[in-house]
Amino acid sequence: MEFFTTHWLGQLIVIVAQCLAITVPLLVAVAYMTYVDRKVWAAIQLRRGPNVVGPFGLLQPFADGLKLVLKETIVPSGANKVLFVLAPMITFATALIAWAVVPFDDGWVLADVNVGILYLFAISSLGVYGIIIAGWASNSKYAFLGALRSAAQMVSYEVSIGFVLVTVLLCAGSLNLSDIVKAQAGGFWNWYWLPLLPMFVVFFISALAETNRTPFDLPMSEAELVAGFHTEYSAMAFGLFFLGEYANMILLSGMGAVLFLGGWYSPLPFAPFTWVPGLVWFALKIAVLLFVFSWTKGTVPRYRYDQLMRLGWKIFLPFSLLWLVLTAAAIQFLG
Amino acid sequence: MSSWPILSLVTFLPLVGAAWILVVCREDETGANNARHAALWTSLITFIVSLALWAKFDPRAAGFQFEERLEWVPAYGISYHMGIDGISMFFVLLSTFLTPLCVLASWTAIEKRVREYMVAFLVLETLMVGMFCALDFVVFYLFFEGVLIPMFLIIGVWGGKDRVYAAFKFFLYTLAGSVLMLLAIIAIYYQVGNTDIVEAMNFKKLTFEWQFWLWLAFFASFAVKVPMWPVHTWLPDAHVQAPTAGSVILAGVLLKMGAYGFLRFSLPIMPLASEYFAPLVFGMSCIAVIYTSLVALVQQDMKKLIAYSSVAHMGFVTIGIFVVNVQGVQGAIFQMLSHGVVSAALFLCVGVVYDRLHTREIADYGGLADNMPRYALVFMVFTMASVGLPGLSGFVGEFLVLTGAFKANTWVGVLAATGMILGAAYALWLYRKVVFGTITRDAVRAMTDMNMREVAVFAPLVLVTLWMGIYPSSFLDMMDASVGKLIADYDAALKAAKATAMLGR
Amino acid sequence: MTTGLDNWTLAAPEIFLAVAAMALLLIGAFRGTKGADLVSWLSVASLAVAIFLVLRLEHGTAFHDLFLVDAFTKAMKVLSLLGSGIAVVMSRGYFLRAGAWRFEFPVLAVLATLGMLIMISANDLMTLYLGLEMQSLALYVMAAFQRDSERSTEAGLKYFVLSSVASGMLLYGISLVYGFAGTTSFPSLARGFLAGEVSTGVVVGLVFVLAGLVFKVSAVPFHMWTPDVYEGAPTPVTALFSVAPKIAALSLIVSVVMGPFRPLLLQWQQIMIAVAVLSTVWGAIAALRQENIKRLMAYSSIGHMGYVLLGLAAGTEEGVRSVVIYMIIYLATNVGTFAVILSMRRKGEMVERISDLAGLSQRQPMMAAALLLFMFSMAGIPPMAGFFAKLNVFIAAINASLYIPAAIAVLASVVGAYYYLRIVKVMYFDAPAPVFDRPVERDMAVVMLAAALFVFPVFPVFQTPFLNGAQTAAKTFFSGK
Amino acid sequence: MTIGLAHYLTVGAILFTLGIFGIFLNRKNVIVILMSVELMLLAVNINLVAFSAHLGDLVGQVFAMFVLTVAAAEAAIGLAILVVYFRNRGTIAVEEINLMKG
Amino acid sequence: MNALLIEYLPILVFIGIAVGLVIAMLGGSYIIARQNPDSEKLSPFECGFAPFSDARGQFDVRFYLVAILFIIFDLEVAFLFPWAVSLRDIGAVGFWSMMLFLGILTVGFIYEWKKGALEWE
Repeated sequence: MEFFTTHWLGQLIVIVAQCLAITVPLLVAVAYMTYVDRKVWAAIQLRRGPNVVGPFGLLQPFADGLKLVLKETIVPSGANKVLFVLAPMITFATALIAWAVVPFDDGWVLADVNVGILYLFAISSLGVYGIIIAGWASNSKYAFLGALRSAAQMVSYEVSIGFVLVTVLLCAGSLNLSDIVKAQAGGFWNWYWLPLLPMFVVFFISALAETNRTPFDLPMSEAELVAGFHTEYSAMAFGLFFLGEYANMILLSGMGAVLFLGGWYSPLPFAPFTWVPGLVWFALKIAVLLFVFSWTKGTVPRYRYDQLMRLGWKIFLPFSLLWLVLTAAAIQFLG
Repeated sequence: MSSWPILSLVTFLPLVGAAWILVVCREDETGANNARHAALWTSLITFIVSLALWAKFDPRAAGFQFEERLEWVPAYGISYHMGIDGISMFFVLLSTFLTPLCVLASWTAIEKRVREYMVAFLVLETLMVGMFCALDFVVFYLFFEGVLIPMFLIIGVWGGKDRVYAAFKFFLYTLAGSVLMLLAIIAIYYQVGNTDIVEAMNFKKLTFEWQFWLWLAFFASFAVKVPMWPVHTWLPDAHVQAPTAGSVILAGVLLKMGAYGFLRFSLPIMPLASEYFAPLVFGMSCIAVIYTSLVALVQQDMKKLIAYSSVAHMGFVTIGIFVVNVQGVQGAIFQMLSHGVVSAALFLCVGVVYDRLHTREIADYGGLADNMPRYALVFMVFTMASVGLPGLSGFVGEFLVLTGAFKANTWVGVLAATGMILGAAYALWLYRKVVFGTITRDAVRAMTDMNMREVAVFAPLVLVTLWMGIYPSSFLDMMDASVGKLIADYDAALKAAKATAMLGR
Repeated sequence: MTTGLDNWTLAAPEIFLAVAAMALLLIGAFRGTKGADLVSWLSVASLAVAIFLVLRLEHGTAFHDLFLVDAFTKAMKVLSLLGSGIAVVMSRGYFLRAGAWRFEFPVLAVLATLGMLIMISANDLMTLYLGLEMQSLALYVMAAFQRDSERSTEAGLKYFVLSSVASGMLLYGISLVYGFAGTTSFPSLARGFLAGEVSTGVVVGLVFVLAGLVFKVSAVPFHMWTPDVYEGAPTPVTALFSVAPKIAALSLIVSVVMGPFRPLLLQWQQIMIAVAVLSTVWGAIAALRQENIKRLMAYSSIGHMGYVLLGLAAGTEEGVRSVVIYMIIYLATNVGTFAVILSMRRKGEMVERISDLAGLSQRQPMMAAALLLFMFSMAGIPPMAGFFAKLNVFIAAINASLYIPAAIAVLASVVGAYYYLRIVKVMYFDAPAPVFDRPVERDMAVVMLAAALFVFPVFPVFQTPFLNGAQTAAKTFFSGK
Repeated sequence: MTIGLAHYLTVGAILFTLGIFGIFLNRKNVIVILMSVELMLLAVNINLVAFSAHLGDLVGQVFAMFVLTVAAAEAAIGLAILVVYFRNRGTIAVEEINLMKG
Repeated sequence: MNALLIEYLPILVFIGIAVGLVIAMLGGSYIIARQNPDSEKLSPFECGFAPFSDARGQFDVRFYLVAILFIIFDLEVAFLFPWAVSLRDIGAVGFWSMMLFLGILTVGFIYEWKKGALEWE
């Protein structure tokens, strides 16, 4: 064992193992998220959803994946080849590496850096590059306009998310994600979703917008822009966008769980709930949030673009700013 | 110290007239006429007031009289300090004397923008008088440089065909010279502690090295102004292009500013350098006298000829100044006064015919004696005065300068005398060409003789020329004391320097 | 714990201006374009109030030594405020005719002025940078304010690009100074330099800092933006550019080199002399072939900056005094000249060629006379105020034994006189061009008259109070510290 | 190998030089100039933070924050000016910025 | 290397793995799948026409405005982070300074709102 704690190669192996321990389940989760998403959606529309491949259609994600892998990778003739290939890689990779600082349980975190929330914020901002590059490199009008729209939409809501994060920071007093979770120790009434409920709502809706999900999925509104920024993509390149989108959803759900839902803590701070490992609670919380994602997709109609921007800039921004001030004032004057 | 600030009065009276014209006179024909009258009366009154200076002047006192002093910029020890001595008094009088004549001479010659013209002239008078009265370096410099502005406008607006070129050349030449003087003035300020000229004169502690550089800086300014060969080239252009009255003031007063500067600053403040550089001045002056006389001989343009003659005459002046003996300096001053009157009158003479025929080509004239006898007479008087005929003003000055020059250096005297002969040649040549001979052109035949206004302009000039020629003592006596002091101080300074040098050895 | 806010009243003018700027922005935002007049007058009023506040300030430092108020900064602040205020007053007519009269302009001017005040009061490299940038950012926008004009936007772009390069250099220098001296505070820097060895890093940093600052005052060799920006920017903006930011940047240079870096006099003096001499010479020579009067003014200000820096290069009390005096006169002359330029308009169109002034003395003699005064003043011909400006500079230079630079500069002034004379020549000697629109706007006429009277005879005759004020201002660098 | 102050400074200097060269050698696109300017500011920030860590003094980091902000404001304004310029001229090529010469 | 950097090592490794993963996925697909491109396949998606111009044309300036606003607000958040973390330690001055800052920001926000920078109609 000493090898793994002292020798640099051993340490490296440990780290790699940890990375894989995050990555592989995550990929599986992403795959099944696509499945669950369709299932939930189908259920809402009183359909069955995928049920052919495997029992209950459980192998459907793999079939889809296989299909994407086996498709021909098309790089349009007018495209900027390097950027065209780079774009999906960025999207997926950023969705992946953000997980490096997310605490799954007490101490279960790949890199417990003390500015974790900044890292998350920064990495999730980088995601927009993948989209903008994709739109630009495709050299297609649909992709270009779609990319512009998504980029504008993402940055618009990014601002609100920033304010939301600041309110959480105000309460927690630390940038370390584990510390933030620990600040929420206790039952669900101690979690930040309660005192910061409006912010939680803003966060969740912004998360929808960040991931280009319904009702904010206009970048790929079929009627206008075909498939938005990834119109020209096919095969695994498209697959990476697809996976990246779901990975981002999971990531934002994870963020929501960490910031507002007490991370790995059980909702009731006593047995038998405390017997359940924190990891499970964390996964459950993510699952709940993901369900809401799917639920929203099935029930809410799509926004118009002007409504979307209006919501972001004229409602969320001032509102979250105001709430930020109120939170700060409360902390300053009430303790 | 007189209780009545008469120098300021003389200096700023014309400015009051200028302001009056600006405020009262309108821009139409009557306004122009009013402006003429206002300018004439202002300058006449100024002249009359300035005569009081002469009347009250104490010829036995060597120092400055009528002194006025007012704190102005105490931070730099600059004060408004005015005063005149035997040297500067006549220059003040010369300025106030010539201005009304100029106004009169421009009565009809200037037709456009009369109002502004008169204002420019009155401002010019203020600046000239102020410059000769100033006893503070900065005040002096102010007036000295300020002169450029109205003169620039006078040449540029009311001048001849190439007026713009001439105006620029005039302005930039003189400016280039004088900015170096400004630096020298500042350097003196740091040596002396304030900018008072009198204190600088009595300072006597400048080392030779300082004097060397300061002298050069001052020389740059004054040499251009005098003008000395080879920086005289602005003068013919300016003279030719300027309106008649402008030429009169240029020749009559502005040229004297440089020589006055030598007398006022170079000799008393930098005696060692003055002695050191005297050969240089002699060389340049002799070249000026001979070379410009030769150049004058081949001129086709009357004004240009007179302009070159001015350069030659000023060459005498600089020789006279730098021989630094009583005859030389007195001669130089007298020569300047004489030249102020005579060359001014000669330009006016040119103006008279120019007003009628609008050409200055010598070849266009001839035989004026026939139909313009009065003019021929006047012209003759001044030509003779310029040549240096005994009995007229020019003779006294040139004679004294030559005496002084021979006393100091025979060669300089010989060369200067040569110049005199050449001077006679071109002046007489001009006179013969213009006045004698037969009339060939109808236009010339149709020219009328001088009218009463013109006679009124020339009468005082003729009188003064005769007076100066016949009874020079009335002028020389007034400056005796001041010149004596100047030379005594100079010699003392040289002697002291030699003594220290001996001791040092 | 000290909060650093103990002396906040020392920043009263800045705080007032900041609040005023925001209030004006809101007024403008709510009243729309029709509120432009109101906002404009209110901003002029705010600047005036700020002058009043500045004059009432006590001396001292605030915000933990970040911010300094002394006689020098007060004087420079008043000058900057005056310059901006007058420029705003003069802008209305121009922008109205150009169809670009929007309330943002006066607000930007107030913000730029706020930046200038902060710059002037800087007592720390951080304050310096922030003030400078605050000013610059507002100025970039102002240069490109006429957004439908190709020339204006191009000017804005050029100004932006070059100015941000200069900011970069300045910053790089600041980072080096900070790193090698260990502090950014002016007093601490000065103490450090006085006490011990000065490392090469600091000197390199100083060079970069000076390069950045020299750019801001548009002295050679960092002058290349000036003519284009002057020509392209809307004329009232050019008027503003030519005075207020120059005063502020200059005061910054003064407080940097005379404050923390005074112990390094030997190091910066050489640079300053070179910059000064080059500026005077190039400002004079390059102006000779200009046909556009705004461009001419650009070279003219390059030259003027040369003279001021020559005074500063003396590194003495007289030097600083000459800087203050020069800036006072420069302000009056430039503002007056721009009032004339802004009145150069035919049938509502601005004209800006020098030849458009032809024969002005016959058509509009008063305006011509005013411009004549300004031109002779700029040329430094006595008895105009400009002569005394140069006199002060040369007095400082001579006393510091800078004979050769002074001689070069003084000869450059003769060359420079040529192009000032050329304007006089065009106005007085040439045949009249078509007349400019009449009557001259009242605002312009007032500015012109006031400036002309100041240039002659007010300043030349009553200069002692100005000199004494400048002396007091200059003394602050030499009293005890 | 320990990474010390000198290394940071070297990186800073290289970046700064790159920025300067990017501005003066670039003949194509104004955007490149803007990016070069940002590069210069970045170099400065590296310097400031490195010095700050070296000196154990927070001022450098505070300064870096200010620089960041100013850089953003500068970028925003620069791009805005660029947009209006493009609207007027239809190009942002560097050699086309030549309406005024002299 | 110091402890601070060690903390970030896992992140670096993770980034490496992520990049390796995406390359593997893309490259794997490229190798496995049959590649048979032709010009029609490679032409960009259009509604029945061959594209006749570069698709990267001018676009609505409002996108750009959004970008600028984003920069401003995002930076402001950068200032808020340290403030938020240390609010309990910096007292009333810290609190009110930030309120002042946010107030100024709000003024700017109101301005742009009033100027219509946020309208998408």
